Amino acid sequence: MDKAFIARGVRRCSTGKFVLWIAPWAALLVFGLYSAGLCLVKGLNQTNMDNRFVFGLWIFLDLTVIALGAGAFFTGFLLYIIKVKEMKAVINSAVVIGLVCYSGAVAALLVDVGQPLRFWFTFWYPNVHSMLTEVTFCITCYLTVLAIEYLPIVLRNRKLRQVPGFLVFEFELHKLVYVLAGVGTFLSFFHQGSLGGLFGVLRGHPFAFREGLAVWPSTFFLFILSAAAVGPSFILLTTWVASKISRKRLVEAQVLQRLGRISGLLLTAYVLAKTMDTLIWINRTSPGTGFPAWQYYSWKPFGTWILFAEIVVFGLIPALILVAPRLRARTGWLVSAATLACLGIALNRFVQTVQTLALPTLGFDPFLSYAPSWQEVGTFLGVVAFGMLVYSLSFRYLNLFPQERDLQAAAVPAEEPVLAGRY
Amino acid sequence: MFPWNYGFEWTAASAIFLGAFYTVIAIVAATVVRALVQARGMMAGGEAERIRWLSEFHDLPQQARVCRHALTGEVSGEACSHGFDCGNCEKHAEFVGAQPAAAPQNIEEEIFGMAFPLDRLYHRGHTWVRPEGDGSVTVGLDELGRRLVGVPDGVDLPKPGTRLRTNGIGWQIQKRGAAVRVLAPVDGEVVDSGGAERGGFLRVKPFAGTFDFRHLLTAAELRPWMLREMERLQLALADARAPALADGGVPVEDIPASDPATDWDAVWGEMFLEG
Amino acid sequence: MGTTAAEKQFIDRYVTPQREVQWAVYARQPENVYFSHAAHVKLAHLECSSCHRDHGQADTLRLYEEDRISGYSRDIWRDMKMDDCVACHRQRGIENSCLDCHK
Amino acid sequence: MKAKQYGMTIDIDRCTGCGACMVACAVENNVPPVPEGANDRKGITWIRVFPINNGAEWPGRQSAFVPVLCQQCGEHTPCVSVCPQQAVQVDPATGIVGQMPERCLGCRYCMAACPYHARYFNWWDPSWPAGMEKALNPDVAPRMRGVVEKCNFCHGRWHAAKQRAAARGQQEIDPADYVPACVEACPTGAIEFGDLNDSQSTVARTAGEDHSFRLLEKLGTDPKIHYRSKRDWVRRVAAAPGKEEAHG
Amino acid sequence: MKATRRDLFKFAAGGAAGLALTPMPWRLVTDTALWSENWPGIPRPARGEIRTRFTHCALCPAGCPVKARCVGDQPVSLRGLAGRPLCAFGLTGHHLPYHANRVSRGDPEGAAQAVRAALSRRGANESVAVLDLRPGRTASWTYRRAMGALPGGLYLAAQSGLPAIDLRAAKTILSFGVPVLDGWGTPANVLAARAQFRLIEAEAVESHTAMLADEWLPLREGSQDALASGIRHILTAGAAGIPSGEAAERSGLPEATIVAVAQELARGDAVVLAREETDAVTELNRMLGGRAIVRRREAPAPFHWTRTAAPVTRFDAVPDQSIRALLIDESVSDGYFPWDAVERKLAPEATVVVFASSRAGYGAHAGFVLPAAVYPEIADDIPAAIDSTAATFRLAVPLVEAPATVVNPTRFVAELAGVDAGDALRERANAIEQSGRGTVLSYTDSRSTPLRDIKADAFWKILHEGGCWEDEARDQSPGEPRASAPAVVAMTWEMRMARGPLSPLVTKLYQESNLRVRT
Repeated sequence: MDKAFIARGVRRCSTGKFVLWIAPWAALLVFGLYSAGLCLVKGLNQTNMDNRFVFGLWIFLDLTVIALGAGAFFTGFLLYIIKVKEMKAVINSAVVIGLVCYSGAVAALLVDVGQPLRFWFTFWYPNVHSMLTEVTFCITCYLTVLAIEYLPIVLRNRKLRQVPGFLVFEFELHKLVYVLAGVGTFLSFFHQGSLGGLFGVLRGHPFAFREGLAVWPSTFFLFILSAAAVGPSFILLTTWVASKISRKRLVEAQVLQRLGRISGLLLTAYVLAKTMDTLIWINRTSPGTGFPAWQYYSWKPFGTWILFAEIVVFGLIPALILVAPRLRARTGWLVSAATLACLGIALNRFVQTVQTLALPTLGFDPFLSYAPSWQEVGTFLGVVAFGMLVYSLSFRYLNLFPQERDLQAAAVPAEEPVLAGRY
Repeated sequence: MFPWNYGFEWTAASAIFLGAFYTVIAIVAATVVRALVQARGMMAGGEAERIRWLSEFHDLPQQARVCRHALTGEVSGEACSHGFDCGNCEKHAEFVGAQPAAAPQNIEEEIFGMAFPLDRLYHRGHTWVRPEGDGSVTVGLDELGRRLVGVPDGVDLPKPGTRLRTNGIGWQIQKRGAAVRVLAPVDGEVVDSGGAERGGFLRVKPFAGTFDFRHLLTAAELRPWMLREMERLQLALADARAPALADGGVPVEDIPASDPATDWDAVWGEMFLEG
Repeated sequence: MGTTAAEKQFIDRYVTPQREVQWAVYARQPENVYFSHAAHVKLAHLECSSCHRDHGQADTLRLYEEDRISGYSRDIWRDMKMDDCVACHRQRGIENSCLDCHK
Repeated sequence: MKAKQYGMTIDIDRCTGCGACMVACAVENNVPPVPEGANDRKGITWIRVFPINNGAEWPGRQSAFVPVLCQQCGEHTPCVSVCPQQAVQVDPATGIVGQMPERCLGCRYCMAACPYHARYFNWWDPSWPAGMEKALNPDVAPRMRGVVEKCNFCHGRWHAAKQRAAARGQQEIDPADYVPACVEACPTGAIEFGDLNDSQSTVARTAGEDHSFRLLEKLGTDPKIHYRSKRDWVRRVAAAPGKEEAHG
Repeated sequence: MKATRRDLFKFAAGGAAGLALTPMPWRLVTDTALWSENWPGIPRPARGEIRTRFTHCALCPAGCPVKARCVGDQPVSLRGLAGRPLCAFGLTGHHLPYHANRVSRGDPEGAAQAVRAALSRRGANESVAVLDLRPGRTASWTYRRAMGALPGGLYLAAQSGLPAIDLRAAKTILSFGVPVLDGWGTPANVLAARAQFRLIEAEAVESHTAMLADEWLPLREGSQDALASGIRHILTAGAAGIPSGEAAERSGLPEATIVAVAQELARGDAVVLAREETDAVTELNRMLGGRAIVRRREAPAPFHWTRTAAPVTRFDAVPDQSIRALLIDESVSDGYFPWDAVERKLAPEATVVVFASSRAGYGAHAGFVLPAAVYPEIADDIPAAIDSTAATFRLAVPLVEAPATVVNPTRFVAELAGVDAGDALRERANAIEQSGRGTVLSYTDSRSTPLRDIKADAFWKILHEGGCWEDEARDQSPGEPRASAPAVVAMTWEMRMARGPLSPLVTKLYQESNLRVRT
């Protein structure tokens, strides 16, 4: 019944089936909105955050999601700035992923602040020395950019394109999209960085405090690098998952491999940088503030294993898999490496936020643990559901994977050609 | 945010920070505005049809976009990058220069039991263009196109005076609730129309001077093109889960009648080059 | 007393039931402001009228207007905004921090 | 008018952990009472007294109390630079780190930045038992839900002192006229308050005494709260960064 | 023309754009931000003229002088005087009228009838008793007179076994769970004398006093008597008490420690304090006979009171099941008897009337709970604390008006017995003034004047506007530790926190921090 909205030449499941797929996510979204509503109306006492654990699940979510969303800007950068043609096959999907991640993050942030009515204060009275100001400005701008980048994709919808104006505008805007890609790259560069700076500048938390260049601590650059490294992996992952769920070939194999390779190279660079940074921190930065680094890891459960996992298990190993052409060629390896990389970034963001806050600074202050309340989890799930919905709808009605039509045509079982006799 | 806000200080930091911010805002705004302005211009210039074709052409599957010279085997199979506008294709000019289209020997060609008169030129959208004595042309559905549609439920033909654009919408055929749109093969102004029962004819006179037929297929290209079209038809039908054509492949008079179950809209979309 | 209608009304409304009159103060500072008249009058030698208008001369008082949402008197949200305080303090070079005035 | 550097010296050996300072502070600054479900991590105590011990068992066991309030950092003040909208600032005239509830967005970044955990968030709407709001201090505005607050050396009292000085036609306040509630309430006089810039003041003297130290000095935040204790173990535990054998 | 869906979209878009150009959205943004500064959830402190008033803190016998900062008539903060700061409870005294579990209404008439009925039903050897949880007040005199007037009337008091402690004369203090450094006696005195005495705190848990004491003896719960008599055994060279070995075994302390403590006490000027003053403790004190235990002269009282007053009856002297009607004044309390101890003395279907401001005390067991005024509503005098060697007379004057529903315990009892309570405080003051003894300290000008130089009215004025009378400290005659009413429990932090009344802000100490543990 919604055939008129689905692009020509691609197959989509029946409306009923699609509704069945959407329904649970919609329900989850409603639950999420309810939890968020509670936090907004009754205040943040609904959460399990407290005066020591001032950030919780949500900030962790934001950092992770934004890191994964980096795929959007990086793919754009690859395609429009350094002209890696393969990226054409995933750019639309990447844009949607980015939009989903960023809008989700911003939504969570709005619930996370104590006085949402004053959100505009940060813009009106900005303290330009604060990393959070940088984050707020960049993310808001970039979200706008993503929305504008998303617009053409929407306007190409089979129904909408029938409005001549839309089609023409889309055509013209698409000509200029490289500008937006450039701006997006600039913005992302800075807010991915400043998200890292967020904790790197906390001289009150020697566990997170880092020295760096000028106003930026080393985590600033590590975050940029890690985000750029994992972004493609996440695009790879989502594309693979999408094609598994929809049971279709969406992009040619070498596109995924190209993504994997880029991800792998950057991840290798990141692991090296991270290792160096860690060494400097253990031997200079941390002792300099009077905190011997060993003590951070003397608190269960945060043993040194977490450092090992971060750098080796979820860093080095996927990096090696992705750079090795042979392994990369096997989908199994490729996908699991990408998964590892994504988990790695999540772990890194977790350490940055949760472990930093859990560790005591005063000698007589205890180590704290924290478990999110159901309202926090609900909001979190709501954001996830929101993402799933937007992506599913986009996948069904918009042309996220330009190669799909050809691959599909190719896939049609060429049964005994009619004209055989006539040749 | 602004110098007159409380707490604002003219420091290097704030200058750089806000400078960057406003630059970004300006660039983004400029981009959008520029796109809008351009779009307005295009609309005013009646470019909408051309742009529609370009962007739809971009979405067509590979094998629907094959260059006419690839069909004839002059070049290895590659997709056209000009939206079938051979007039602006230097490659095409070379090929034509190499061997000008020879005048047809016989007056019509029979392919798969379908008659294709050679007194006319053919468009990739399954229409033909027959030059008339008075400098105008008649435009109609070619045989395959006609059989694909069969007996139409209705045809909305453009009123006389309508200005057609090559690869723009020529007319629309109603069938089974779907609107099959037929691409206009030439630029020109509609003088007269009719023949609804046979899918419709148009009488078109050029805007000025004479027509440009360079993008239309000539007799020599007809057969290889049809071969490819039949393949595409097979694929489209297979894709639409239709049984193979009746009687071993010779398209019947009214193809849709042969199998109502098929998703004909999809097939028409494929064959009439809808993006 | 109670000769005029207004006085009568006043007595019935407030005096007899011994209710506190809800005075509407044009220039009432928000709760989060610590305003010291001593500092402004004794040290800065400001005229009363410079903030309160010259009610002494007028025999009718202008209407008290209040912002429905923020609940502040118009004199505050329009004529005596923080920016106005700050401007004067800056001019006199006695602006140090928010806590100068905010409590 | 000479710039001041208000600061405190706290003699841990004198502190009996009676908690008068905490309560006096709450009364003075209209800190709301705790609602249902609040614990020592969600409540608001601008000054908080930590019981500490040397980690030994009886008979070797020794205990003491360490009052911790905003340390009014003078250098790299961690909370100031991080606030995205200038809701925190150091008053150059007094050296007091001020927090502006009505400017605060409630992002809590400053709390994450504070190594002393001396900043507190209003997780609930402020509410007092029926009738008790009559007993609120008019010199301090109650804060709203969802903002951060902290010790500002009883700035309401500073305002009042200024006011009295002005009434006398003076700019300078009389030092005896401005004493934070906790200092006034301390039964053993363990806390002293004054201008660290004024070499005549008691704090200036006691801050320089032997056995005096500051919390997490190596972070380089230059706190204006100076502690002192003659007991080595107290200095060890209180001054030690992060983990100590004797942690709670 | 007919409107299509597209027109609708266009209109919406245009409308939105147009609206953005009006000031409306921008004003809305600012105003909502302002609204967040003073939305209904945020209370407004009352503004008004700032006044200072004096009174005395009636929460414990320390009776610290209080300087109240008031807006109009409403106290907004309480402070001590120089050198005599208030404790956490005193600082929040002005919150007590609003405390959560306050008794708001009761049935005085019903209570009166019930008591009268009980009187008429009274058996031969049954009694009507008043239990006074703060003896030594003027109110206590009224109770005694009332009970003197009633047939079978008894005046029961929770009284310490020690007359008074002169800390300046103490070299060693062995304390069994008494919070010596945590609100006991007059904190200011304790602090002043702290340098001179050595404190050994014997307590099962590490209380604040235990933390701050010179030595902490973590003895087993309930082994106080064992330790006491063990020490006595050592001091009497085995003549009395139990062998130190057994004492060690029962108290869980090393024998050596017990011996050391005993030797230390033997050095003289030692005094033993106990939260529960049992005979073992009294015995120990008697044999130590330190100079620190002194007799204190009571403040003068009108002669006709002393003539008609019932004697102070020891609680355990009352035969079990003999009290027909019991009236408990819990409006102020320095100590209390566990309910089961009280219950034992009650006759079957006895009438129990409790005057209380908090529901947390005896109220739970009483037939009638009558709302009593709470500090700072009450007008009462505060008896000398255990560590003050001279009698004192200071008034807790009402800072805020008590709710109309409250019942005045003394007046209630007096009316019951047909005694004229009159203006007892004034009479007492006059009696003191006639004695011409001691000095008067006025807080307003912090001048102390000999009482004999002051007229009665002036004296009364000073007592009300901030001042107190102190008896002349003549050389103290050694006091004899008499056996106290057994099982009387002194008010400690824990007790106050458990029984209230309590300011909601005290949670800062035990719930919002780990400074104290609420039991």
